[in-house]
Amino acid sequence: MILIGNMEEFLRRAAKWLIEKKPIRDVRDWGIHFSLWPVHLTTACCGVEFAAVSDPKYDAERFGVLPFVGPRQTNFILIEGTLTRKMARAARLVYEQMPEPKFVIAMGACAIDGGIFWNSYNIVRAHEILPVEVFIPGCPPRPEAVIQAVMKLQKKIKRGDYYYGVERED
Amino acid sequence: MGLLTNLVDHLKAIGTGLKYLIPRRLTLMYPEYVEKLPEGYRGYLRYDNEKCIHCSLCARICPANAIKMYRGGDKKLRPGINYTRCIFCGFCADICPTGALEYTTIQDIAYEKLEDQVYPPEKFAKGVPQPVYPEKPIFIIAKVDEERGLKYDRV
Amino acid sequence: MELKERIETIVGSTGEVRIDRGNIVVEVKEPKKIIEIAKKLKAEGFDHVKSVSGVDYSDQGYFEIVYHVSSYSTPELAKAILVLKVKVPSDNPRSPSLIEIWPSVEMMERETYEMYGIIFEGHPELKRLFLPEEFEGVYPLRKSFKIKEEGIMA
Amino acid sequence: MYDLINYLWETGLNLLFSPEIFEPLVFPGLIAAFSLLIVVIWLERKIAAIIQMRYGPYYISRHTEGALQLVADLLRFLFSEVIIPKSVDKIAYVLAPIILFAFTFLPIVVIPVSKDFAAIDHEYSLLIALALMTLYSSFLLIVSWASNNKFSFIGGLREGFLSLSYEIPLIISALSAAVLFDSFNLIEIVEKQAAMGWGIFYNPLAAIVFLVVIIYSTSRYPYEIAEAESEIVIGPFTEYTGILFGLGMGISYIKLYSMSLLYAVLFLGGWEPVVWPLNLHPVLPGIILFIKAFIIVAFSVFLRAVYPRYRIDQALRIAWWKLFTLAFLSLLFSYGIKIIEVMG
Amino acid sequence: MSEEGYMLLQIGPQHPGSGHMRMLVKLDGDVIVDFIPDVGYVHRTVEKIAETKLYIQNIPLLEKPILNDSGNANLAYIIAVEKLLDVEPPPRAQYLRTIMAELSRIASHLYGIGILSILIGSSTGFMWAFGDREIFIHLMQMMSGARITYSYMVPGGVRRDLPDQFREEFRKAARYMRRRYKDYEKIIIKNPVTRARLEGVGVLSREKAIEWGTVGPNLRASGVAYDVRKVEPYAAYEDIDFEIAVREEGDCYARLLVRFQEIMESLKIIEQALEKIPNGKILAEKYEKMIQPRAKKLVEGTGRIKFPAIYVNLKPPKGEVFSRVESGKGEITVYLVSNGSPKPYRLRFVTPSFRNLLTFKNLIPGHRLADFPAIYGSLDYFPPGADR
Repeated sequence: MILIGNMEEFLRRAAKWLIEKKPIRDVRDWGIHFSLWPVHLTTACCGVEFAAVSDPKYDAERFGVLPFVGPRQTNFILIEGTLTRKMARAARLVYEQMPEPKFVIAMGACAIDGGIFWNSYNIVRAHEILPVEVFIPGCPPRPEAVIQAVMKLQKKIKRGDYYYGVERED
Repeated sequence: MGLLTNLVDHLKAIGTGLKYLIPRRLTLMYPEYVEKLPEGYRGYLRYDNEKCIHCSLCARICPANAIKMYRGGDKKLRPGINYTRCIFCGFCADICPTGALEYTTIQDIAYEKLEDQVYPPEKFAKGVPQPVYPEKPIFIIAKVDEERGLKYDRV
Repeated sequence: MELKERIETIVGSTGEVRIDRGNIVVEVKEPKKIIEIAKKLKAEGFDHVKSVSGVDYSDQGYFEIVYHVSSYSTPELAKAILVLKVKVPSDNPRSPSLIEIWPSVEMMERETYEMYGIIFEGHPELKRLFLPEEFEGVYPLRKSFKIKEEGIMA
Repeated sequence: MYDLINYLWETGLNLLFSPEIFEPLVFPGLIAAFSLLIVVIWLERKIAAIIQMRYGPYYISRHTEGALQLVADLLRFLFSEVIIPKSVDKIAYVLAPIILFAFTFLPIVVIPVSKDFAAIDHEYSLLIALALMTLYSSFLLIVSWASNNKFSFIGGLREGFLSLSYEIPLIISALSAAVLFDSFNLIEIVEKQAAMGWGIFYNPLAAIVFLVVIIYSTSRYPYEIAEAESEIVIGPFTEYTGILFGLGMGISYIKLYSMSLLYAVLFLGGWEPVVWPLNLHPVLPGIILFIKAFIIVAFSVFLRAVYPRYRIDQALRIAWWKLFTLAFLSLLFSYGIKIIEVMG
Repeated sequence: MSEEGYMLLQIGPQHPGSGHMRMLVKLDGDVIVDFIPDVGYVHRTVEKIAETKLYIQNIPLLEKPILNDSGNANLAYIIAVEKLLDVEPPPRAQYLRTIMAELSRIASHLYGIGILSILIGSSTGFMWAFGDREIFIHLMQMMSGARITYSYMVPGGVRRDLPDQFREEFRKAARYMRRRYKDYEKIIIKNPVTRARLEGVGVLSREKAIEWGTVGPNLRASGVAYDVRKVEPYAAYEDIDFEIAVREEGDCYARLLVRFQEIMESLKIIEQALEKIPNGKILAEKYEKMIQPRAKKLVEGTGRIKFPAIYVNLKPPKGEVFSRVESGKGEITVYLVSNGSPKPYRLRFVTPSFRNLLTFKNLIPGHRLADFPAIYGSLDYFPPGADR
């Protein structure tokens, strides 16, 4: 069992070393930036508009954004609107369950600063509990704005400007 | 008998699927084609420093308290907006008696930083934030179409 | 109005009946009597409750519980909204639950309990509905629970 | 020196083109299966997208309508962290999907590419293929058990139930083809079809049952029950991350592929007709076989856009009442044809 | 976690079939024996916040919980406020409100149909319904200037007049929808798999529906012909001739059919409204004359109105009102108590989803696990609406 444990550690390190090498890194970033799968976590009413993002008119699948079922298989949380205290716990849990590398976009005024619910006693701001990469203002934002955010995130990933396997500062 | 209608319904469903294999797409290819929203769409706000009469009605009606009045160097109140809260209801522009606040049709912007979304009066007056497109977009107008649902005509 | 008279006979001396903006308002004098009245109203054809609301008048020393009752099965009663009001003291808010008579109040009474701390006696599942655990014993819709407010100045 | 290279090259080529190597490795084995996997999942998404009036994968490679989408997804799975939850049986958790993947490949090896080209040319090759196909569900059970997750568990249970019910019509309908062509040897079956005509025309009942069983057993709509998304997340693979999940996603397509190959052999005349350029090398008729199998695969994935999914009890009822009865009837039908042949 | 052979399953809030809520499902084999909906994941305390906002500021606030049917949520609140303020909107505004409410209803029904389809596994149903919803959103966007949150109605009227091309656009949309219905019929409604999944599942009897206070299409699918538009006509419904879609079966399939039928009925209502709509002002005289003339000049010819400054200081007299509106998901009721100040003293906002919560809770036990998404979808239950 000890042997296996060491083996695992060794493999992990070897893999990490390998994927940070230049050409592999580029291939990796290219793959990831066209394969952002958001997890099915509808936190509030912006989910209505998020559904519209993947509907025939806007069709996020063009960008490789395919809403998928579980946290284990996905790499992208789109906070769809207000995070209530109960939901914030769930969102944090889902985030922790996801494999690295993972990304967060806060959609809607509510997710950023509470929006019209800013003085509610039951809400949490998304950036306080998760490392948000892109913010989308609006209540709810238009699907175009969500696509803009996804493109922004894609650009960021393509640059290699994200954490992977490194302990986050926050 | 029930079995037969069942079979017919199965075939009809598959047939409809096959019929739709001829592409009749509803998709708006967003970053290349951008929908020009109808006049009066309530998007990001334009603030005209000259027209403002410092009445602060906009801040008073703002349902999300996104608009705040800032006291400038000339001791006059001017509005600044915080897009992290703004819900784009357009009440501020509708109550503005002089048209200093107006809505534009811009609505597709994402920010990477939290601070960028706060617009104090000076920044607010400078202009409306502009979306970034990977290439020069073609603007279209969406129209209802009897055959395809929506069609997109070039402006 | 005929309906008003019918309800007046039902309520009798246990409450006051008046008409307010087209709705018939029944103010029940004592919380205990509400079950009796509700039973009679149910027999009359009022078969469901549209909303249960608490209103905090604690500056005057009481909470008001407001039931909006109407009917699905009787078309002429469906047009009417019957407002059933009962006052409970704010230091010991207790009122009998109407769940036996109108099962449709279940969730709404639970919510009123959660938000105002009004105890509905006889409710089988009187516990938190919407709020997380840390709100145990805190009743956010009471006027004494203050939330942030901002002025118009930055 | 030159001779040596030439010799090595020749033997190497011979070795590669010997059925024992070529079949499992190139066609219909690994390479063909992998490329089909990538194409088919893309095709599934694309077909669904077209029927749903949208584009589907596009921007990744605009000129090929986003055909590289699956490459990107695979890359992501490859480079994503593999999380092994604390609560699982580690060895089973890691090995089960890999073994499952390997075993899903096995039936492909039995399938002959052409008359003179088969890795295993056995008298009972049909039975071997069927037997290997039925291994699938038992390994899927291990996958679901190893995850220690309730949704996986329910998914595994569902797969168990379903496999019990689809295997019987599968075997009976395959048997009726065997009876029809009087052989268990896949090569002989195709040869007979070349002489008599395709199996689908002789015994359409068996062909229909077999087709439904393909859809049923590979978890395509409307029988996508073991992975029913809105009920049990993705069933057995709920806990899997990274490349292990990538394998899991591919497994049912590989199975679909192998069953479609078998279907093409049993009912669609296999690699026949062998016309001019194809008779130059024994491998080439495989192209026809592949095209036939691909049509079946494409039809199966097309159904995603047409159907919702059945409930498990309804699926079981269909399997035991309708499919079983029909399969049985098709067997009788085959015997009937045989008797007529003998009499006449 | 299993006790006495039962399995306790926690579904949600992160689950493809749960939406914004958590459900505790106790399973005996494949059959659900106990079902506890754990709501509150989207509880944003609308009623409390409403007490800190002006009457006009509550318009967008109350739209948020019923985001996919915000036209009707808007109407319910405005009717209550107008009753308090004792303002009567001009007839043209009433018709515009009716058109808005019906478009919103169609969008809401298409949303519900889409969600039901994806929950029973038909991704095409989802995509088609959402795609066609875009057409009605496009129409509403033309009318109100927003995609989802219209905030179209204000005390005393509406914010914009009908755009010029609206009639033509709507005529096309109605024709398109009627033709599309035939395809929907083939691929969703009469699809044998859909019928197998929905027929006879989640049967809500008439008695139980009344007892649990079910609302909306769910109630009408159980044979109760209750529709606020008929019982207590608001806006312009009095002048419009339409039928209530009622079915007797009470199962999931009946609920789906009622939704489709109501979409078709709504198209007829809008057609009638567009025919009968009178000319005139869109804002009540009382507020119209308070708008500053120079502000009026700014919006001349655009069909829009400017708000009078009084809107930031609406002080209704002391009193209380109750309003009800038939939204896409069912009856929305608003109970508004005013104490004479510019902010509501108490605003009780009972949404259809909140009232259907009891039905949802009681309807599930006894069904199979696979039926739970079907019932959930067929009730068109929208957690943000229930939680508020």
